[in-house]
Amino acid sequence: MAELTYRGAVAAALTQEMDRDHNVVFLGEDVAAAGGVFKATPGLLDRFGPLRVRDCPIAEQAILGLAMGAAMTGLRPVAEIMFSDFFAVCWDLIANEIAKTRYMSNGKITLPLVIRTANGGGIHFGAQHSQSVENWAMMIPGLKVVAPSNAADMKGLLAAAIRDPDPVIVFEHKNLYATKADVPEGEYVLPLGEAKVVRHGPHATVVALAAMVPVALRAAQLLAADGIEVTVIDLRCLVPLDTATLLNSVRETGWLFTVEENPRLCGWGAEVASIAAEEAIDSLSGPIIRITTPHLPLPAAEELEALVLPSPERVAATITRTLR
Amino acid sequence: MAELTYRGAVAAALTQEMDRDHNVVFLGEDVAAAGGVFKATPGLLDRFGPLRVRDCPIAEQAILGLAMGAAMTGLRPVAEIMFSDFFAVCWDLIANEIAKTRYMSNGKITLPLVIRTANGGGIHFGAQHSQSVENWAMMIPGLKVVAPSNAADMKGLLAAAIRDPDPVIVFEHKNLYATKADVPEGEYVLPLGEAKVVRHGPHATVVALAAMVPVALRAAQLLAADGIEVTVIDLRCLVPLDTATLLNSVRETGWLFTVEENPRLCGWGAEVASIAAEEAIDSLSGPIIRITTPHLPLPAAEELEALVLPSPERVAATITRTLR
Amino acid sequence: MKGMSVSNGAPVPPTVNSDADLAERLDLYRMQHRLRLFEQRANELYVDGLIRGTSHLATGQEAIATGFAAAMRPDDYTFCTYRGHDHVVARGVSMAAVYGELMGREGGLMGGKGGSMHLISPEHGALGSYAIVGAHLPIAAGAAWSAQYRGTEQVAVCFFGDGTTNIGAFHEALNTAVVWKLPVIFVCENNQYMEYTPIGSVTAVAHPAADRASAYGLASILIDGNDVDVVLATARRAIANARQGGGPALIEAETYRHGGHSRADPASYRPPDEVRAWMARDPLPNYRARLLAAGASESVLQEIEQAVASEVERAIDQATSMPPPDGARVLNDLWANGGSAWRN
Amino acid sequence: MKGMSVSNGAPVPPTVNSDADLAERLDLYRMQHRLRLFEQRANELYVDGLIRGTSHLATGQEAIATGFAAAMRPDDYTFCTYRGHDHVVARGVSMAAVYGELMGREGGLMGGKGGSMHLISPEHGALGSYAIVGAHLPIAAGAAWSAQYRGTEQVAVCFFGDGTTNIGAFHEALNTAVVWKLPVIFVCENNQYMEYTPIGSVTAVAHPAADRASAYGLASILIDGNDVDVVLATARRAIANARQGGGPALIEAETYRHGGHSRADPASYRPPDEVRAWMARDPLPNYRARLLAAGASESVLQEIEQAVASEVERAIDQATSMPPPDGARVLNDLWANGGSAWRN
Ligand SMILES: Cc1ncc(C[n+]2csc(CCOP(=O)(O)OP(=O)(O)O)c2C)c(N)n1
Ligand SMILES: Cc1ncc(C[n+]2csc(CCOP(=O)(O)OP(=O)(O)O)c2C)c(N)n1
Ligand SMILES: [Mg+2]
Ligand SMILES: [Mg+2]
Repeated sequence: MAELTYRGAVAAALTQEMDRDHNVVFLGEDVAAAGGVFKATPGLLDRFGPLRVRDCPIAEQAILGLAMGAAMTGLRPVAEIMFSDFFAVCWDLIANEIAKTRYMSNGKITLPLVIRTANGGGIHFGAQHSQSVENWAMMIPGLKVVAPSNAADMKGLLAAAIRDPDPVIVFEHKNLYATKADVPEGEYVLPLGEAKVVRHGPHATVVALAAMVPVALRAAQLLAADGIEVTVIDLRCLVPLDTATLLNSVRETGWLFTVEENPRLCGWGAEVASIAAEEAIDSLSGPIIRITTPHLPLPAAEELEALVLPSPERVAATITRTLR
Repeated sequence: MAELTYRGAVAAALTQEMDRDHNVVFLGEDVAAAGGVFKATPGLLDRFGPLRVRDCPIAEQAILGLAMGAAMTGLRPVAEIMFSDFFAVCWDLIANEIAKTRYMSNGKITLPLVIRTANGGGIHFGAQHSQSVENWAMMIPGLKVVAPSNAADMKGLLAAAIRDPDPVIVFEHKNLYATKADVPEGEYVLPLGEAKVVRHGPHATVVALAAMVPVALRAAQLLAADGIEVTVIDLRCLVPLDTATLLNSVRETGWLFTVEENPRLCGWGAEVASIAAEEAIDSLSGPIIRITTPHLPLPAAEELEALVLPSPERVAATITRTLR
Repeated sequence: MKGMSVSNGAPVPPTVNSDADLAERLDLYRMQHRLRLFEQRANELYVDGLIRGTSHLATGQEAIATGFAAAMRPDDYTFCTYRGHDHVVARGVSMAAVYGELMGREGGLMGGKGGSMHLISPEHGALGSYAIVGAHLPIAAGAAWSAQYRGTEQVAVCFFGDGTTNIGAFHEALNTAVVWKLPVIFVCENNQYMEYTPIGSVTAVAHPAADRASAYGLASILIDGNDVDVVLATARRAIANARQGGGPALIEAETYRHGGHSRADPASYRPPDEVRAWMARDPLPNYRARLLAAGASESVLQEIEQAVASEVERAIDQATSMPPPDGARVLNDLWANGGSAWRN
Repeated sequence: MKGMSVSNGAPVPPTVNSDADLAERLDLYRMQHRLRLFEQRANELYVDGLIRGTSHLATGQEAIATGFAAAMRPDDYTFCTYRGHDHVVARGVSMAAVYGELMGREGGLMGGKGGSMHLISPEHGALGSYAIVGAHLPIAAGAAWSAQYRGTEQVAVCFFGDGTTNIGAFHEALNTAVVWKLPVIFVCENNQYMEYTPIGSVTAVAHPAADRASAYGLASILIDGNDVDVVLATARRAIANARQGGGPALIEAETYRHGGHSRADPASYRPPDEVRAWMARDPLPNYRARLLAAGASESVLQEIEQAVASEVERAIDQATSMPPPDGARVLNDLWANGGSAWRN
């Protein structure tokens, strides 16, 4: 174990996989010489050279086209899209080309590629640089979706994404880059599609993702002070989704809360809620409650942003009010 | 009343609103001289001239940029994106610019514009020309979302969309263009955000949209033959969402089924289910069941496509099995 | 007449490759004829209701697919569009498999999952037909990048229409391919129309690709896309240069589609004079005449035509006898593990 | 040195507008000084923790915003980027309101909802700062289309960086604006870098905008963006032409940002020689010297500088005394009805 930052874990996973497999190549804007605007990839250019670590023009369609064409023909590219908001300028490549080509080709084409991107809010960057768009990816058949909440998962899941034979979107939460955790040294790969119970408690199930995991855990502490003990599940992956862990917990606690950073409508929690409402309805002791950012673009000012993002206090208060 | 096709109702609404307001302008690919590839806009060029009805290059970002800039400065543009799948090449304009600008500007900018698009499957066009992407629009704060199921609603809701001061996405279902209905003659405008109960029945609530409305109605007929009488709700708009009509019906029947053409994950029905699971949980007699296209791109061959799109038979069988 | 003069604006008008010997030229004729007949019969199968969905024919544009395919190595990559039957067949994909896919049969090239707009056959280097305008230009660049990285000297050839030059992905792909000096040839098949709209009415320059080449530091290349000798010579030069590390080329090949944009389109928006003028430039009869003038015998040509006709009919017979697609496969092959599960 | 010679590649090197009388030139100096000081103080407010989030300064690029704003009619439209403080202030927006927005205060230009990257003030013609590269080029074309349709002779001026010339939206906007002959001026502020990457390393041509003009049938215009007289003269000519229905222009103005891309960036990747050479071309001291040489008195210049300094301090005082944003507003103004309800 070594203490690493979340951003350090990105570099560690890339280094581990690029050391291992010469076909892993990495491209994006300002990723090579500058080491990434979030400084998640410094040193890769020096270690792997300019043929494997490449700076690109501001041309996200080109970046993902390069990645897809390379993945069709034997490479395992990792492409960085600097902010997940910019998925919007290359959404055709993601949703229509990369996601659909394997199925359309009747399995003749396989696309082992990873798209890494900085996602989420909380750093006052305003509406076009703060979105949580995990649901954009989740809704597209053919994409696997990963969103780690800590440095150890980042290393293990990014490595797994690179080894996976299918396209995987890895959401790195901007507001977590500086956080630290103990991360296994040496080769470390986690399976995709396993949620993690990060706190046990009999009174309710709270499901969270990425930066909402620490929010949910902090809420759980606040609730514990009031005698309410909740289970907190870190989904870690949205596709494949670990419905077993989710449903088992709901069946035990009888209550389900989601903590979602995305604006409300069609967030990932809607899907989770609908699964529970179909498959665990008989176990539910009351309503399924989704705690989300209101259905709004994110405001820029710190005070306003803090008002709309789910906070430990809001999560705890909502749970208390519901269980009472 | 006059019998009109669904595509004829598109032209009727545009004609009505362009006659009424000189600031309504219309642009898109092959929409003017050719009258649209789905022949929904023939005659507009002749009637309103080349300054108000404009053919564009294949440049969807340009088309929506033109519409947005024009809407900021006094016009009320209607832009056609030929297939909703092509939202992916102009998603930044839709999701990041058009949707967010009013809020980001603290209300200084208002964007009265409409994006019309041909949506949905059932005509064997394959995975890149058949998607149902109403959920793509629903998940973005700042967009209103309309998806009419018949010619009369098309006329009234498209007219309402054009008059609305906010950006409205109007999904026209390709597989409905040839369908006919009685449509009010003369000025006809419906309110946005009102669902319609298109069949009454005490045993279950079935919620559908666009081409899934006739599927749900046909399923209701099949069920009626077995003595099961269901209520069918045509949502008509996803934003604003008529939760009152939805929840009232669920409270009466105790059962909720959604019939969604979109692939499963984060479909509009997930949101509807989560609302019911939060607000009508005590009225539910059993699970909420979503009947969707499986989480797959749409296959091209007629037989395969028919297997995955929700069919009246699948809807009826699912409801029968669940209520039993 | 606009677009009729092929050397207009081209700094270096290509010369006809007079070295191609007769056998090679007969092969070029055979391939053009195969493509022509393949699509003519496909059209009839539509009319007969055997093919459903949509389809986009390239009748009149066969010289381009033929000339480029003849210049490619078997392991080179082809990227094309929904109007791509010719490019796929020209790379050697079985006609029966393509017909089967158009008909949505179990033995179709992708078992009915792709359809007419999405033909793909990696073992022939046919890396896909793409139905969203512009998308495949950067993807072709990616295959070229991979070839460059792996050091295989493969080249990617990417075909697209005139209308495609006005979309953003075109610009991104061209700039990036040049900066990275990728072995990719971008071939604009300028058939004068996007769907129903004449390209000149929506484009800032007269030659939508050739007049943009300088924006990427590339030579402006404008050729007669209806002359397979010209196409082949141009293709050979560009491909050889790319293979040797000389980087991309952008080639505008002027041509005309004889029919409408798709099955739904009678193409009545085109001026009769324009249609007449272009029909006079039909690549097939003109090439046939050239071969006769060059010493080919009428009987050899007729043999070729008969052989092609029976090849096509055999392919149709094979396809029509294929069973409908097996529904059990519909949930397969979203993921590399063969399935489509989104949950554990 | 690359990029230092402003006439390089420009077919018609612009001439300095020697007609501008002294008063006008003093105004140009005042405005440049206002922009310079505004941003220098903004930077200090960051360091002091009064401004949070991110911010992108245009220090060194003031001549462009100044020259264009001086050439515009009050009802003309400005579209700019996240690096847009200068353009917004140059159109007459209150410095206090902009500072307030950077600080996220109630009296900020958009009450804290937009932030540094999204300044917008329709009453000043400032139709937005856009933070997604390329997006605003087609939007500016749309405002120009509206002006053309309404017959108002307004012109839209759209500012963007060198890096933006490589993204698809640039291409789509340029082509469409030319085809529709829209009154829009596209101004590329070539400050030699995208974020940290030199533009030359990712671009197929030497002059990212000027060398692309011909791809849209436009004249290639490359000017010294650090010389406000040159900028003003160029702006006047292009705007007058567009106003008269002559259609768009694409202007590349060469310049340099003195600092890093954003608050987070110390800009240590830039060669010291390059920085030195460009600092010698700092528009402010050079213009000051030119004015002195042209007969302006030192005392008049100092008066201007003092007036600007106290204007800026007043604005800061005003902004720092603004209350934090009112949380009650946070759910407002998603919709034109003032609310944000998604259900009935
Ligand atoms: C992004 C996008 N926009 C629009 C379309 C609809 N569309 C299909 S083909 C076509 C015309 C393409 O013209 P061109 O590039 O000249 O190719 P051609 O069909 O003439 O071969 C259009 C507009 C599309 N498929 N993708
Ligand atoms: C579509 C998109 N890609 C990437 C970015 C991240 N980004 C912000 S500014 C910038 C550099 C832009 O360079 P340039 O156009 O030269 O403008 P400058 O910042 O130099 O003024 C980049 C890459 C973005 N905002 N939008
Ligand atoms: Mg064409
Ligand atoms: Mg720059």
